Amino acid sequence: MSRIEISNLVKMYGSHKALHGIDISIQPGEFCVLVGPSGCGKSTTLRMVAGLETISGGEIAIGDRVVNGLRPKERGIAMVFQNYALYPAKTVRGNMAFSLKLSKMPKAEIDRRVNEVAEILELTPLLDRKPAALSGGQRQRVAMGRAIVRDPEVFLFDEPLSNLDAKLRGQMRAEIKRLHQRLENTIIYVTHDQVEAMTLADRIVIMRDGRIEQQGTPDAVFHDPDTVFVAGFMGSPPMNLVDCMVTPGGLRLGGTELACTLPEGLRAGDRVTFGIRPDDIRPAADLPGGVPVTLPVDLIEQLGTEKLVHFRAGPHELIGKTGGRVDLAEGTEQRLAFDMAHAFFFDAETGQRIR
Amino acid sequence: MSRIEISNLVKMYGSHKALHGIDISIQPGEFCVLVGPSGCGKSTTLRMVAGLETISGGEIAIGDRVVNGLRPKERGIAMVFQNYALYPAKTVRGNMAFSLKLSKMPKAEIDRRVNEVAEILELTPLLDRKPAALSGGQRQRVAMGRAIVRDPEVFLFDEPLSNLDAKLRGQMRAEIKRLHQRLENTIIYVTHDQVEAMTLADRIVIMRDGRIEQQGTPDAVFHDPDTVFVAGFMGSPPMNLVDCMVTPGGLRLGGTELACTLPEGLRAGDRVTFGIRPDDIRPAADLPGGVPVTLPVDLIEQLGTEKLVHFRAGPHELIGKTGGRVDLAEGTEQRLAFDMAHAFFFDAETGQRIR
Amino acid sequence: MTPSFRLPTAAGTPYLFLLPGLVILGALLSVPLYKVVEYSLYDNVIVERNPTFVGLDNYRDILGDPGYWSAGFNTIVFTVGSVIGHMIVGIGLALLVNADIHPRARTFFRSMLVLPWIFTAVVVALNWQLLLNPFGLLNYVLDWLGLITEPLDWLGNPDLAMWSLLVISTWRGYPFIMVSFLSGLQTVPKELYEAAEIDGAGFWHKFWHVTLPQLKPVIFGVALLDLIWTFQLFPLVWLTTGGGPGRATEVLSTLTFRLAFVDFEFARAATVAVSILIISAAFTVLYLRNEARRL
Amino acid sequence: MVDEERQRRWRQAAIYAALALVTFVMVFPVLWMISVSLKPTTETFSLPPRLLPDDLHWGGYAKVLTDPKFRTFLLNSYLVGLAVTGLSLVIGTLAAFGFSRYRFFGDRVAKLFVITTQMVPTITLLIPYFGVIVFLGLYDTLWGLVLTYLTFSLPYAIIMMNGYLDTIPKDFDEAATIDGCTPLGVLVRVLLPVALPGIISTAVYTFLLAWNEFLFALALTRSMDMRTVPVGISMMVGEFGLKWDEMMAFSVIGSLPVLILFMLVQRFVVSGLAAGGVKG
Amino acid sequence: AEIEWLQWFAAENTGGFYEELVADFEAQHPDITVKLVTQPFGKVRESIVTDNAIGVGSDVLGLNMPWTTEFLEIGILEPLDDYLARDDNSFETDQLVEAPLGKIDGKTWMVPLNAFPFVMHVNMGLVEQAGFDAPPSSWDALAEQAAAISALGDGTSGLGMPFSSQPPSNGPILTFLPLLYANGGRIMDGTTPDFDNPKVVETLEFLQQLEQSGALAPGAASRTGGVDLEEFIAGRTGFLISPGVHSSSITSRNPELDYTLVRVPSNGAEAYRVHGWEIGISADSDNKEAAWTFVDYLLSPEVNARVAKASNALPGNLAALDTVRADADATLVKQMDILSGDTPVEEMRQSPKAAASWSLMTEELQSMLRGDQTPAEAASAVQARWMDLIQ
Ligand SMILES: Nc1ncnc2c1ncn2[C@@H]1O[C@H](COP(=O)(O)OP(=O)(O)OP(=O)(O)O)[C@@H](O)[C@H]1O
Ligand SMILES: Nc1ncnc2c1ncn2[C@@H]1O[C@H](COP(=O)(O)OP(=O)(O)OP(=O)(O)O)[C@@H](O)[C@H]1O
Ligand SMILES: [Mg+2]
Ligand SMILES: [Mg+2]
Repeated sequence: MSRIEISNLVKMYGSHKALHGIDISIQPGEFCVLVGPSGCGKSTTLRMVAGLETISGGEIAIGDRVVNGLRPKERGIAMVFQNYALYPAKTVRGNMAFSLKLSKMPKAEIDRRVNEVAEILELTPLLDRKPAALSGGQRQRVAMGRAIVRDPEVFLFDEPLSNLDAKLRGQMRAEIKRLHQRLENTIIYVTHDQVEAMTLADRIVIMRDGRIEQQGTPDAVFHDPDTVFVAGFMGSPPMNLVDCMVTPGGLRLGGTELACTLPEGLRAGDRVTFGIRPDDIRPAADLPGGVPVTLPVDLIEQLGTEKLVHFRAGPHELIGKTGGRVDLAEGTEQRLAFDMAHAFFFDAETGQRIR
Repeated sequence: MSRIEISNLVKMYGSHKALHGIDISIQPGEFCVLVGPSGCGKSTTLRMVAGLETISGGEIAIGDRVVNGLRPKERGIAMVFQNYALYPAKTVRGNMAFSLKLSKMPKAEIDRRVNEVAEILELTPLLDRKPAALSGGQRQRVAMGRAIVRDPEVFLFDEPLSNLDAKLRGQMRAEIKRLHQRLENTIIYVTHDQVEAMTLADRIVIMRDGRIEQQGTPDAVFHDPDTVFVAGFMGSPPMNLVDCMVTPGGLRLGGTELACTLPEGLRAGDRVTFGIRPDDIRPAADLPGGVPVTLPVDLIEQLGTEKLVHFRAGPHELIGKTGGRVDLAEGTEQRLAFDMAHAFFFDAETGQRIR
Repeated sequence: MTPSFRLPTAAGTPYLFLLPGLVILGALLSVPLYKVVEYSLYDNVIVERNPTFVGLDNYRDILGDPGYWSAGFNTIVFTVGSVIGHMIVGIGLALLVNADIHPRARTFFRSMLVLPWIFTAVVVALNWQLLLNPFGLLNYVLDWLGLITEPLDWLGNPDLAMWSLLVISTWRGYPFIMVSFLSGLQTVPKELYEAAEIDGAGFWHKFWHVTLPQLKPVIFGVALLDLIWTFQLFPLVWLTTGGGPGRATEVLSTLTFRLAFVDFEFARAATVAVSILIISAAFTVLYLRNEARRL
Repeated sequence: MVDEERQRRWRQAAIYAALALVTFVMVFPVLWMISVSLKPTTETFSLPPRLLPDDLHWGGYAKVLTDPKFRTFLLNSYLVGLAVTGLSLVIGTLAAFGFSRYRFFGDRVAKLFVITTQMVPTITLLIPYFGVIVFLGLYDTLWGLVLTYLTFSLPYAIIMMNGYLDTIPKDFDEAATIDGCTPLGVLVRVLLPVALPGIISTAVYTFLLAWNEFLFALALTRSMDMRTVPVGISMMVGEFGLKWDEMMAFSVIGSLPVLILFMLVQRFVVSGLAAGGVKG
Repeated sequence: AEIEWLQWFAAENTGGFYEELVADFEAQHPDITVKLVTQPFGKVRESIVTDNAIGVGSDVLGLNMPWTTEFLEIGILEPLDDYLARDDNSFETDQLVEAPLGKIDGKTWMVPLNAFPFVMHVNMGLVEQAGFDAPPSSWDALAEQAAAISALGDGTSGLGMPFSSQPPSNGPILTFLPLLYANGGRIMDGTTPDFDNPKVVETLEFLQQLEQSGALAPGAASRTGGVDLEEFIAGRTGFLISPGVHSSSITSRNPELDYTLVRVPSNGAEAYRVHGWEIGISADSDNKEAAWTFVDYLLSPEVNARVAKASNALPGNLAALDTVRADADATLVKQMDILSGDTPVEEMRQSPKAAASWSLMTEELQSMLRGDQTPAEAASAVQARWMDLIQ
């Protein structure tokens, strides 16, 4: 349970600036999730906290200590690597027990912990295999186990669940959440899965191109995005984002006129980016209070209990949702309703939210 | 566009039997997805089709040829590896162009193809980097690109999207689907993400411990599972599966009585596994026709537009769904409705569906 | 894989790792190295108790000596030929012996193929003299096959001697490359071969596009060392041909030895040695350059 | 099924055939040595050449096996070889790790120095080096030889181990560092097991270097008790002729343990030791 | 005092003879211990020089005459005149084999332990097979018989010329010089090389004639002294010019051989090349007294006789000759007989840069036998390069 204070963190790879001054302040016991598209600098940030990358600028404090100069093992952290980094010559048990052995824990205690964690991660039958004889997902779980077994002050996770199957991923997600509730360690968790981010985080930090785009609680980030990027990034399927022209009565979307009230300050003729989540585009019957529109169906994706329906609106594509058992055919026209109460508007140029 | 016929495929790793006789028959142009929990043998099956693992028993035919003895390059396939396997010494361009160069394609044509695919995968600015200087997701995309660029008869994908962020994953998913619609190649696609499986597949093959549990269209598999395993595996969050006692008027679930009609042949006192999807457990107000129950709320997971609500029913936990903006508090009692029209019953011992 | 990773440098750490090695090398070799350079600047060292300083005179003499240049030329032929021979045979055999065959057979073949390495140079030289002499086995076999009518004097004919020497040197030197390369092969991830196989790569393509790039550090290291060693390889040449016939196989190292211990011209010998040092240094700089590019 | 099996068989057969052929060619000179060791010296030069004489002549072996001097030579060679191997592996690997895993001030110069020490022909170093060993009081001791060979083998060990370590992804270092390893711990506990094939080939090289060296072995020792196998062998090249049978017998006998040693260690040079550790 | 004796003799004679000898000496002189430092023959010359350079030279040195001048230049050797002049020596100086004692720079530098005269070994079997009933004694006969033996085919040849460049690359002094001396020629004029004289050219021409008539074994340029001997032992060369001491190897290793030895065929002169194992004392020795005591011991007639017998050689102290002869084997007796009237010659000891000089002789002779130059050209080439060398 330590506070983590990251201030003005900069990372240079040669002349390439990978991080442009990041500030994050994580409370003791807080579960902080870094999300962002591939290459935005999540892993880099995490690795700098871990002490695996040198710090080109700024400061990182864990607890009350500035750790810039400290070795990883002096920082009281455990980490799960994005690419496993299992010791190939050791068995699964050896991999998990390694750090405990290094800390001179009694053998019996090591065994107890390893067995316990192996149980949680369904690794028990694999304990004596070497990494080469494991499947991808199994390796990922060993990497998880190696960190969990240490029970440190601060946990660093780099996409720990990305190779698990859906069921196990759900289980592990809940497991990590419970673990956190029980141990109350401070956690920094990198993922690109915004479901994970939403469900796990106390604080979500959304990064983009080495900068922080927005940070806050999952609710705040999801329901009140500051920028078009955040709006588009959080939520799956992503929010529909369309460049529109403001008309006197509302918006022109493709060929269609969408009657609605707009934030003050927008005038007819302005270009805005209009955003609406697929959940807020429904068959007209499902959404009695919505703004009705009729659009042709382009593509249907069956998710099981729901279907994603891709509509064509002039040059744009919009995604809506229907129940999984609703019958729809590709190519037909469909009467829809837009829930404009949950629509968002962004400056078409800067991407800033217009409220 | 080739038929793939897998019959009675067996794989031994030493004395460990990883595959116990798999039969899959894939039509020309069909998109076949293998899903299953980690370690169930998906990758192994795929690698045997690719010719990377020897075949311990059974037969694989691609088109009209039995390919058991053929080398990978003679099989007319391209493959995306679960762990990338990029050539570290080549640039991204070099990685993508390699197979084309080997097939002696003219340079201009190679360039055209590579650039085109790079464009699709948003790799254009990275073409001259080496894999070591790419982020995880970027590498995965290069691996994808390397296969796509070849435009083969049969595509083999081993969890190609597992390292992409949600947004890109969604995009790529749609991209692969369109690609398939356009090129009509036969595809075998391994994933543990059942959303991918549902959206992409023409045929889903669900594997477990080296055996096929069920195969069929996404709809069939999702809405009409044969076994409790399939029911539990498909769908996220997974179907609630609870061991219950049959009562004269329905089921006893924890302490609660659930009035419902059961399949014939079930008698009071029988033990069954009762299955119901979270989507079919809703606040009573949302589901007027459902069977009403009142349960305490245990945990809430915010997904954004929806919330997963964990209820406690005696010793069991049940997950239901509410809209993302519904207010609920952990610890309170909640009036719910079960949509028993979509409930499933399985033999508590064998796991077979009882219809 | 983040190549930028360096273990956090608590300033002195890397030096601590290097210390024992550098101390031993420094303590034992810096004085001799210095001495050799010093000798080359004096006249008649060792023979005279108080040699006179002559500056670069020895260098002028050496550079003006056609014997030096022809030895230099032979050295290049011998070195380049040997290294190529070692590499081709060594790498080829490493690949062959890395094949997926029964482990016992593998052990057997690997062990047999290192045999040329475990005999001392005297024995190697004498044995090859036996095999190559005009009444030796090789001539006998060639004659039996009808390939020659007259026995060939492999080591005594100026046109053949260098080739014979190259064969011997290749035979003697390939196991080193083979073993080093074989070890390197084990570190190449299997997935890369699989990917290449799917991409349609045959044996050569896999070798060229996966194995070689992956083993570049190992190959460069081995090749550099082999080059440096062969460049100054002494016992094998000296014991097999003694630089002859005439001076047909005289290389810089045998010239050095001849100057030192046959002619007792230690100063000139040191001068030739320094010239070898300078040439080897050029190789090394090339190597380090290449390595710098890799990092 | 049948086809595949047949094809596999053919491929195996072809590999075996190629291996057998190549091995025969490469090993032939050694067979010839054995042949010479089993012939009375009169037959060494007999025509037509024969691989095996009518009566095997064990005289060379008998002589070599009964004379205690040869046992001393062998023992010395093994002692020196093993000591040099052990020391160069330890010291060389440490330095290689420094070079492989750190950038620091002077790294290039240090490396250049290491390589430079290999570049002067040993024959010219002989005299000044001899002086150093005498100065250190190591003249005519096995330690003198060990130290000497160390100076030859260390640069090799450093450069080669550096090469092998460079092929191991840095991810392992990171994981181990987080797990609480010191840098030395990273090397010993994590990298070395992965680098085992490299270690073995370095060990083989180092051992053989010490095993085969002759010039210094001769110059730096003078008692019979301190002499090594190559010196012993060269003693058989006399002013008035050469004891072919004894010389070859001694070479063969001396090399047998080396061969067995190699067979034992080479099993650790197995495929895929580093497999499965990281993805990508 | 402890003294070291650096030599190669003990390596030639592995029966432990020299260890016994030393033990006997130590028993007689309890105050002196002698450490045998045995080097292979091919390395002794280098060892003496390197040891000396570092200051760890041995006290008593086993020597070869050709090294004398070279070692004098470096100052390795102690002049022995004062020691020889003592009257408590166990031997008479004028009883010693003369060649090694000859003064250079006005001093004597070494004493002979034993002596090996050069003879010609003959495979009588081949001679008879070729249709002759006696070994040759003149050059003409040699040429005729050698050519005839070569003509027998089956890998036999008349005479070997070991002109390989492989170290020690000393073929010319093993075979060419004995022939030259038997022709009455010399290659030195005092301490100056004189290689291009007519006698030398004549001898070279003889070699060339042998080569052209096919009398010589093929591959002279890669033939080492060792191979030359082995081929003879194997019964495939008719004649071998080499030290008489080889006779014991020949008879012991191939008892089947119909063997005899004769004086090197003469072209008029009755002179033979002599070679031996010599002893000197190191100039840097701290125990010269003890060293001399040991040398004195080695030269005493009884000990010297033992040494000579052990090597099947002639004793360095001629006073031991009769003792040696008493139970010498037939071949040794024969050597004594055939050489008794002839003049022993050893020139290399006066030669500056002896080792370098014979290796350039080797090179030029190879070239001549290949037909790249005439005997006269070869002679002047050697002379020129030799003079160049000693500048
Ligand atoms: N060693 C390196 N040298 C140069 N650039 C690098 C290096 N490592 C990472 N980068 C670059 O820095 C940026 C941030 O990389 P980082 O690994 O932090 O991304 P990420 O957010 O973790 O992405 P992903 O979700 O794909 O893992 C990327 O543009 C990447 O290409
Ligand atoms: N080389 C091997 N040696 C021994 N067992 C192996 C080997 N490779 C895989 N296995 C085992 O075979 C089974 C199937 O592995 P496979 O890689 O096919 O799983 P998967 O379904 O792809 O799992 P994941 O989703 O985790 O990648 C696993 O239990 C695995 O441990
Ligand atoms: Mg990352
Ligand atoms: Mg897999």
